[in-house]
Amino acid sequence: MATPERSAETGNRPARPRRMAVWREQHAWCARASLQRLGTRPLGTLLTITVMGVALALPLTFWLLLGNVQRLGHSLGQDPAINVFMQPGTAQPVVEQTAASLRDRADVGSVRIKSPDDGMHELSSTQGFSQAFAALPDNPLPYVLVVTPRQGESEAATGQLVKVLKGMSQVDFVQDDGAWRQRLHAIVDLGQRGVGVLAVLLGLAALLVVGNSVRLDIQGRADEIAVLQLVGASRAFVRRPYLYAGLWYGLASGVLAVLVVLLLELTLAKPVAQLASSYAGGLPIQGLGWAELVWVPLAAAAMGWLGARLVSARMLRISI
Amino acid sequence: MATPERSAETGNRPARPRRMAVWREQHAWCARASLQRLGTRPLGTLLTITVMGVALALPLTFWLLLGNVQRLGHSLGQDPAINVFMQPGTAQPVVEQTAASLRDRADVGSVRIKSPDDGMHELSSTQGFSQAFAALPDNPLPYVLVVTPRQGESEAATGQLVKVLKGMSQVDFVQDDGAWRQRLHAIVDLGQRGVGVLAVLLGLAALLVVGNSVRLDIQGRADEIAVLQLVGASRAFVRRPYLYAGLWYGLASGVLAVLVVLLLELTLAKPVAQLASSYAGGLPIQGLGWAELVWVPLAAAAMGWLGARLVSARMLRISI
Amino acid sequence: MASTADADAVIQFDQVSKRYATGQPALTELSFQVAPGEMVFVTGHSGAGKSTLLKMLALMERPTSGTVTLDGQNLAKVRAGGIASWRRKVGMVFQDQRLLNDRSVFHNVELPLVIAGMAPADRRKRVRAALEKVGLAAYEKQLPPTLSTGEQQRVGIARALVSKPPVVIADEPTGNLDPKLSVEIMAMFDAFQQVGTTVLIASHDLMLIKRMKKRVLVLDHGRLVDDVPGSEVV
Amino acid sequence: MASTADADAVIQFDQVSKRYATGQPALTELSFQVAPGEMVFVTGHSGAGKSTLLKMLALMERPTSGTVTLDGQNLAKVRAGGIASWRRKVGMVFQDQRLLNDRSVFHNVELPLVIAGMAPADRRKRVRAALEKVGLAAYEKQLPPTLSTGEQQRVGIARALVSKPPVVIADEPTGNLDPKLSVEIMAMFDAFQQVGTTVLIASHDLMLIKRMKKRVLVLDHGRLVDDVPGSEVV
Ligand SMILES: Nc1ncnc2c1ncn2[C@@H]1O[C@H](COP(=O)(O)OP(=O)(O)OP(=O)(O)O)[C@@H](O)[C@H]1O
Ligand SMILES: Nc1ncnc2c1ncn2[C@@H]1O[C@H](COP(=O)(O)OP(=O)(O)OP(=O)(O)O)[C@@H](O)[C@H]1O
Ligand SMILES: [Mg+2]
Ligand SMILES: [Mg+2]
Repeated sequence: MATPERSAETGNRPARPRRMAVWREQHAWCARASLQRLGTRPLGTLLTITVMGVALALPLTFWLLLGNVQRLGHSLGQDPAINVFMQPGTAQPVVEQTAASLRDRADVGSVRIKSPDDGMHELSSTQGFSQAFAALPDNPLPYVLVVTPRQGESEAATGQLVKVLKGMSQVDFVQDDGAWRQRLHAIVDLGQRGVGVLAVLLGLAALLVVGNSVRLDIQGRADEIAVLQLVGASRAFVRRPYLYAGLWYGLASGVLAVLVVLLLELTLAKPVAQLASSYAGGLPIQGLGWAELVWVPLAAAAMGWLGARLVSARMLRISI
Repeated sequence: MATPERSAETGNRPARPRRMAVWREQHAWCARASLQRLGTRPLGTLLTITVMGVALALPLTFWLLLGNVQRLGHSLGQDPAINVFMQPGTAQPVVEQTAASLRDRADVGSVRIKSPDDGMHELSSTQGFSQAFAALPDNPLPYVLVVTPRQGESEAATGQLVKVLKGMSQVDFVQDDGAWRQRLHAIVDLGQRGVGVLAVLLGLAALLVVGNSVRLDIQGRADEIAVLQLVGASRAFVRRPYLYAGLWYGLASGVLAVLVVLLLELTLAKPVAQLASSYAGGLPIQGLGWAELVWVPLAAAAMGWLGARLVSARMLRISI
Repeated sequence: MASTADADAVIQFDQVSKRYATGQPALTELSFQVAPGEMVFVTGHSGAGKSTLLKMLALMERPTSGTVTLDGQNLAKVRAGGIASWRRKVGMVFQDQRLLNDRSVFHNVELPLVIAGMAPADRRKRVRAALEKVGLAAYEKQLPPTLSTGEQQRVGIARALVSKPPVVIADEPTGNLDPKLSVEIMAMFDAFQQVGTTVLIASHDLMLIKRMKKRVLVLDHGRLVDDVPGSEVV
Repeated sequence: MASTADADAVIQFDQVSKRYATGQPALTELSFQVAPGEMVFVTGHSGAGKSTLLKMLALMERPTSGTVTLDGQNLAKVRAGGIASWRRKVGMVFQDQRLLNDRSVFHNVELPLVIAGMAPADRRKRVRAALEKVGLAAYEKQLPPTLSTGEQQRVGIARALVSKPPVVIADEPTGNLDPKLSVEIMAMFDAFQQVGTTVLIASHDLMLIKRMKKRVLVLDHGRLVDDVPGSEVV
């Protein structure tokens, strides 16, 4: 108020060069104020962050799970071989000729010839028959062509190939691991679908939590907001602390989410290792990478800011 | 205020027989008031319920999943048969005697005798060998005893039994599906542990959401609460609307959770059916029963009431 | 300004001092008594301690030292569980109204009766009568924020008086009212006093106080500097 | 009560009526003008429409009919985006204080300067000076709820005047103040008027109004029933 004599230079419009300084000052002021405000009720802030963190941790977990399930499906689905049993007594040159003609087909990836000796050897290695077959005077097994469809072929195309193979001369019968492949596909599909549905639900839940927290925050400060608006604060000015609150909430809960997932990884480390060893190390299970440790909190912060923006836009409109 | 002349009978203490009526009136008043209050900001109420509902739907989903995984493990683990290959040429009476002595053991559930003919038949039904083996002049297969350990035997006890079987006379060798069983156990264990951790986290999250909503509700109504306390409302009176709010929140979100799970079941119905059929209908997958449809919302309501109680106890203490 | 105990006094301050956590003392060694059915004004400059004095009687503040006795009960001995039932015996008009902003005027005035457990039909009759007296019968369905400040103040007065408490405490009840209405409201308090209610009113409206010719306690920076009997008010 | 336009008038009401959603009209066909640098009192009974009149100038309510012009600008034409910058030009003292309860007194008074983008050092000087004038220099670190109502009212006055707005509007600024302080605060408004600020004050304190000898607008049930020039106030 100072001396009323200067009351004529009232508008208080800052000069152009001060504009940036004003903007920076007001932002710093708001960022600090919103942090302090969160600090004044630590329990509530912690609760909100925990809820959000858990809500974020879950899609993250499922995202990791989905990646692993897909990779698992890929690695298991790598070898959908079709066994073509030649008629007993088919001569080797005929077998090799058949194999060559199959290799020329566009829908065939590779063809391996399994001789009767190979077959007997394989059968013998199944312990139970070792002695029984050792005593046989003659090898009763036929030649077998192990046909692998070209990678990426559809289920239907493979069915088509099986039909063609069955129609070939000198072929006794065709053994297609269709049932097994179908089962694997069903499992992977089930996993993907379930994980997809849950991840969407949880992502939604996380966004709802951010939005709801900020909404309740704004609602709880209706009086304060009314005062600010009456004193002439612009919407941007009134809104800023809530955007910062959203940012802080998001950042903190993103960090928490990463911690929860790391904890989960730790808890599951033993059974996963056990499972992997029972598959002879064939399971390519992957946890959080360094990149995720950084971008998840940043993305969460951006999400918090966005959620606060969405909610506050409607609530903080100045009207008469 | 009426006429000041009656100002002497001031205390307004209700007569004893009115006490119950007062209690009922005040409860009905609060239940209605809290419902109306939730109704005045439908969007916010819906948001809170959605967050809570999703948070509840997830433990429920995982609880179902856990049940199914356990049942799956049980049904797959039902038949951990041990194949005991007798030496080639062992006579049938000796085999039957060995089987009988095994059946007397406390750790053995059942023993089935598989004759060489049975074995050949089984082998033949594996298409690939039908014609090859049909041509054999003599059956080279031995007798096999299929020994099933008593149900509920531990892994270690089964290992002990395998050792005993191996040491018996006339026994060529013992084939124990140990690796397979170990792998299954690892999978089920992994599933149970993961599901357990997630269910606990989510249950916690749901409780946090209830508590947090009510806490923010109370915080947002600090002025109103102060007024009620100044006018002489007891803590029970002030607290009641929040307990009811918790109850309504819980009930609504419990219903929502059940709906979400039913939706999830619907979404997953196709792949599950596919999976089940590929296992020849052997997968006993179960969804929500009628009981859950009722007790989940009721339990959620009780949880909401409890959450509100816990939070409000500290916040609504009357002090000077 | 007698500090000796008087068995008949309904309100009794004995060497009461109050020092808030933040600063200088708000009240200093205050001693006075109010007889049952007496009507007393408390006056003094802004920040003199009027509200602090009244707040102690409504159990909103505790004295730092000295004893406050209401109806023979030492307020220092009221436990947390007894605060609510105590406040029900004191009708309080607050300087800043303190209404429920999302409930109707009717509901606000009805509140003390709901808390006391009065039957709905009786409540309705009493509330209507109270609103009639303060001239707000037509406003019963409105929400407090849609009233003028003076109207809100009258809602607060109706709420304090509706349950006919034995002691009424009013903090600046006419601060937002025009002179004519102020006189009418004071007449209402006077009517309550006539039937035995003890009334304590804080006010800085000297004109009004002089007109009422009641006992006046004058505070200055937390000290009781004057205690003028009604007969001597000019 | 002239309804003809006057290019010089800073405030101009032309046949302004206001009817709230809930009931009877709050203002009816109100017409008057205030010249720049004039100081005008608005008085009338509780519910007469004083606050409604002032709220229109602060863009808190819109007239149902008629036009309100401030500084040559028709308020009906101010868009949502322009409300904030408009309010910055009008210093407003609210009847119910409207302070930020979780910020210090200093911060509350500083607020308009922060919004206007003044440099921190300048802000500090101005805020201290304003608090000094209303006698609250010692209270700068306290929170509003720890002040007496009169002290809070003075914080509100300091906040309205600290940014030296061209127009000052005060709703019952001395409603919670004792007579001596009321006179001092009025002297402050007077000083602002002396340097060209237009001042509009709603008050029901007839004693004070008479003492100030300024122009007085008298409202009765929303109608302007009298417009007394300062020279004729007795
Ligand atoms: N938001 C609103 N909604 C409905 N009616 C309102 C609203 N605000 C005020 N009123 C009504 O308009 C009339 C004038 O109110 P206003 O606040 O202008 O009176 P006032 O002269 O300031 O009175 P007081 O001296 O009591 O503050 C009153 O009858 C009041 O009930
Ligand atoms: N909660 C509080 N914490 C700290 N100081 C307080 C608190 N309440 C009041 N005070 C201080 O105590 C003193 C007396 O306050 P009180 O409200 O009793 O004054 P009052 O006589 O009612 O004034 P007014 O007429 O302005 O309402 C004031 O200086 C005030 O700043
Ligand atoms: Mg006071
Ligand atoms: Mg008013």
